[in-house]
Amino acid sequence: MSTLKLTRRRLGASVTAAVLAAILALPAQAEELKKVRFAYLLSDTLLSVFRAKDQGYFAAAGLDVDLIPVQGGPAVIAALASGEADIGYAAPVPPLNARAQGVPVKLFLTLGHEADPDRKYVWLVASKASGVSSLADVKGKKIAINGNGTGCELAWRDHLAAAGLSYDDAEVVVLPFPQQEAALEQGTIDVGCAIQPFYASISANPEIGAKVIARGLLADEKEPVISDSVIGTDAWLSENEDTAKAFAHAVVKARDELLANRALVEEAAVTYLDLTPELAKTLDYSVLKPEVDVKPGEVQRILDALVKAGILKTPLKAADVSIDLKL
Amino acid sequence: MTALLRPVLALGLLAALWQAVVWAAVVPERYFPPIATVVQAGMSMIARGQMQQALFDTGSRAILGAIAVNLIGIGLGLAATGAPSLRRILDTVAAILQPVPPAAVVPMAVFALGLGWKLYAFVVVLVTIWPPYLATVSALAATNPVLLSVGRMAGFGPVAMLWHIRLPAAMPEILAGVRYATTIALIAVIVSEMITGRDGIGFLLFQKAFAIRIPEVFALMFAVGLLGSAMGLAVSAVYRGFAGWHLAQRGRAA
Amino acid sequence: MKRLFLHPAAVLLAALLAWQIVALVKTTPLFPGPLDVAGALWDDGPRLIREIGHTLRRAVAGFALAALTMIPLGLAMGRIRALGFVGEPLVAMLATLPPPATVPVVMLFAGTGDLAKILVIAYAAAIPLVINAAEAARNLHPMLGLVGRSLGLTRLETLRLIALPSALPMLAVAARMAASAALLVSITSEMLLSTNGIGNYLQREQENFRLDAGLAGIVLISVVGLILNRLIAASERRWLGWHYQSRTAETQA
Amino acid sequence: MTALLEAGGLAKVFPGRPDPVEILRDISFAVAPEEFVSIVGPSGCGKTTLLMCLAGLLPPSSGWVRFRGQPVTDPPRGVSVVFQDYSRSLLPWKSARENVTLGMRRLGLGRAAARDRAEALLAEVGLAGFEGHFPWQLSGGMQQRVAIARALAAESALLLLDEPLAAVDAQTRADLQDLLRGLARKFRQACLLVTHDVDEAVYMADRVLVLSRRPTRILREVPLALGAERDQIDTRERPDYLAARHEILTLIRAARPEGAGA
Repeated sequence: MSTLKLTRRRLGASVTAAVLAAILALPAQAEELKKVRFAYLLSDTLLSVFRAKDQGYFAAAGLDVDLIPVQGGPAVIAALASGEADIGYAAPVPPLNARAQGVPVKLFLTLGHEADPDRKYVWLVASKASGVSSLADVKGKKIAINGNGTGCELAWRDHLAAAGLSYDDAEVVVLPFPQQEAALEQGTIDVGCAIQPFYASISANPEIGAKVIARGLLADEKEPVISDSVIGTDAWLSENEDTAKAFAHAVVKARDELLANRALVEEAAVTYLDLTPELAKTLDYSVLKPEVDVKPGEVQRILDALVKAGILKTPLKAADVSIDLKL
Repeated sequence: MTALLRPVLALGLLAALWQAVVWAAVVPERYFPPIATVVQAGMSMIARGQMQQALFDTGSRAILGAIAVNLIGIGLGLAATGAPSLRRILDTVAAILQPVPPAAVVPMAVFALGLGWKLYAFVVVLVTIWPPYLATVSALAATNPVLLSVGRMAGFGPVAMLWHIRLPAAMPEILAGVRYATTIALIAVIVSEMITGRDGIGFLLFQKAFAIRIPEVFALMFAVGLLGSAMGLAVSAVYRGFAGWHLAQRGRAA
Repeated sequence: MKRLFLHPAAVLLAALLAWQIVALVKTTPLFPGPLDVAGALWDDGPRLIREIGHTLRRAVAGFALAALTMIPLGLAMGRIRALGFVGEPLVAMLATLPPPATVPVVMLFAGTGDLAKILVIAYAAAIPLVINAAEAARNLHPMLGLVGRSLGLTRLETLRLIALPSALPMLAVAARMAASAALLVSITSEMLLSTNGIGNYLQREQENFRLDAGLAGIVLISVVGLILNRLIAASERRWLGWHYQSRTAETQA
Repeated sequence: MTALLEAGGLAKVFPGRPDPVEILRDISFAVAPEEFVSIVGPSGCGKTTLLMCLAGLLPPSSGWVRFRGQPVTDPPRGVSVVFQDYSRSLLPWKSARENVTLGMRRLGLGRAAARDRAEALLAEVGLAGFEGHFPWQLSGGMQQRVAIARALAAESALLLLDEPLAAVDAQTRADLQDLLRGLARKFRQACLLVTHDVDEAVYMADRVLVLSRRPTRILREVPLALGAERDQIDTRERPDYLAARHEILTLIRAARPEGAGA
């Protein structure tokens, strides 16, 4: 009887010890890796981030990066503003727009630059049937953007202004990227706004007979222009600059590997973006600038373009909306 | 047996209609692929395990959500029937919220609720709670007066009257509300997943569209239809359990 | 006293007050208070009215299209066994497809203009109409069918003279659901592909982080929905008086 | 002999548009224990309203109802009603047995006892073997038998019968008339039968109250002495039966709204 009691007591003690150990182990583990919640919208430029996570580069840098897919740039900002994500990835327009409306977010990395003549991430493509062969022909035509306050809207406004037209001269239709190819082919829209991989698909479609009437976020890209941005809230950035740097280094490491090996890029595109191998072949994964920190001058160019285009009502200073990590 | 046969038949008919549209060649096949291609795409997603996983994720969310929201809706309906002032408040809230599309609220809800389960729950509750609530309230108010007299003659108090007479009599109408709510719970879950999901059918729909895998997008849409039909069958089973008398009575009348 | 306290208007007022207080405490543009929303409503008033006009026009067109085609179809499904046997599960399956998800498909056939949106709206409104019409026709009291036969009515006449009127109360319920679905989807379709309408307004203002304007749009939608609801209820009383009176008569007997 | 049920100055006015509708005006009468009273009147004279007031299901606008000397405000214990609309007065989600058990709730019987008693009562009304059937599986006459069994189940001293046989065929009707009378005598119950059928009213009752048209009053009280035992053929040929029938029919014809033949 007494032995049984003893055994039971001993059993109880060991179970308690095990539970305690488990509880104590939990925060210990969390302390090892810093949790970073990363809200993003799907983009081929993020292959480096996906790879950095998969290869354990983030973990090696002491980060536990949680990838949160979100639909659209404004939703990325919302995720940050609600505290549901620490950092996010979007085109530069939504965060700058948000900043202008008082949302405390800042750009701190960029994964891609555009510049004349070749390195571009946005294309304005007309179908052959539309009869549009230059920006001047857009007047009265149906043009597509993927959403308001996006890179596409900025691109349209800037290019049209450079061609002496106004945004209101065309009929703007909001159409998600995946739907634009069919719309072009069927004549529902005359000119689309495409990013990869849709641009490759549209170009390869003989029924459309695609004609690029403009390329790039801005009409004038003699100087490099940032085409995307990694952003964080002011509060998070002020306390986590080291984390931000560690994140950047891990991404750069993964990106360098991708840039060095084309096969790796295609493999990653199939794995992470679910592209078909054929579509993955069309992917252009080159970078203009190896650096990923944002320079005030680059940001200011976008800011000025946003004001000129009328998307921003009041001028902003680059120093107020971005952090140069000086990596 | 016929319960299973009919959806299969419907699916076949849908496939035939689909194929007829393909043959009519109104739209290039690339964007509206033949049914065989869609089936193939679905099979390949099954082979990769994607389809099952997505169906499980979305299905479990939708079923859990539907059960919870229907219970809450019926509970509120019961409470509102007992307390007229609560009913006035709830009816006002329903009238204000019902015309607002979830898609319009979600972007703002994200600011307030973030991207996690809270957002899902909010969207599902917002769009799904009113059918069971309104059905419960209206059905309880419309009990056949003769039955109420019978209950009073049997000496029922308000609670016994509710339990023995009003609730059973209201069951067919309440369950019709439940059926509707269950369908839109699935829709709400998919819409939430499309906006901010990392898994499930909604997310996959979005991802597949981004990867320009059009046949797989359509295969997913067919899968949604099947999942919805399965949930409909489940509700029918509940219906038979709680209001089988109504079905049998109707079957005899028809 | 208690009555006054629990009056919906009082509750609404209290909610607004609480909201305003939280908004004052939060002081972020991402949490606008009722006063901000009222301001936005005032500023954008004329534009909002114009936009909601587009929305309503398409909602009405889509609803009308659905009513004209789906009520006869539903009644036929309820009366003709074979049609119901295949039609019903087909409808049940289609009903689970969210209207927004049909947009890309509809777009393939109808472009991005008014027609596409009207078709999507009609699809959303069709579901409750066809389901309830079938249900009502099936629930038709067998006696009424016999009455039709004894009067020597043809199948079509029975449908028109007996099935349709006796299905009206249930169709009214369906119409109410379909009307709110039409408004809802009209707005949603504008958020997905549009150049105008209140949905487009909402989308644009939200994507530009003008949340007070977004909420102003939602308030307007609420009000319009409320008015629509009242209008339908009033016309129900007007046209279906016999149904409600027979119900009240029963209660009094 | 003290009255079982008493009504005094009973009146009922429904708020209506444009004018209020006066249904009952100043109705006073009493029913003694074990007495069978029939109430007849021209159609639409408010017979059902009167019965609902007596059962405590509808508050009168003025006047009073007493059962066993106690004022009736709610359905009192000891009163049962057989409703006119039998098809709708049975719970469609319960079997015949469960519907009858419903009538026994106030007796506080155990589950098994209630079940036995319900089956005995169903056998009594000729429904042995149909205990498990649902109402919609039974014919109209059978449904009405279930409703009667349910009313009997409460062991009430007073049965209020609202045109209980209006919708059954002639043969069933004759059977049920005898069944009702027999059971009432067997269980020593008083009955108040509302009917538009003068023959039925006379055949069943010890006393007939003839109502006027709306606003309804009692036109006349016709006492009968047809004996305790009734027979569908013999009783209906008795001179006093025929005389009472003639008197009541004449009254009712005069009271018809059109006043035809008066």
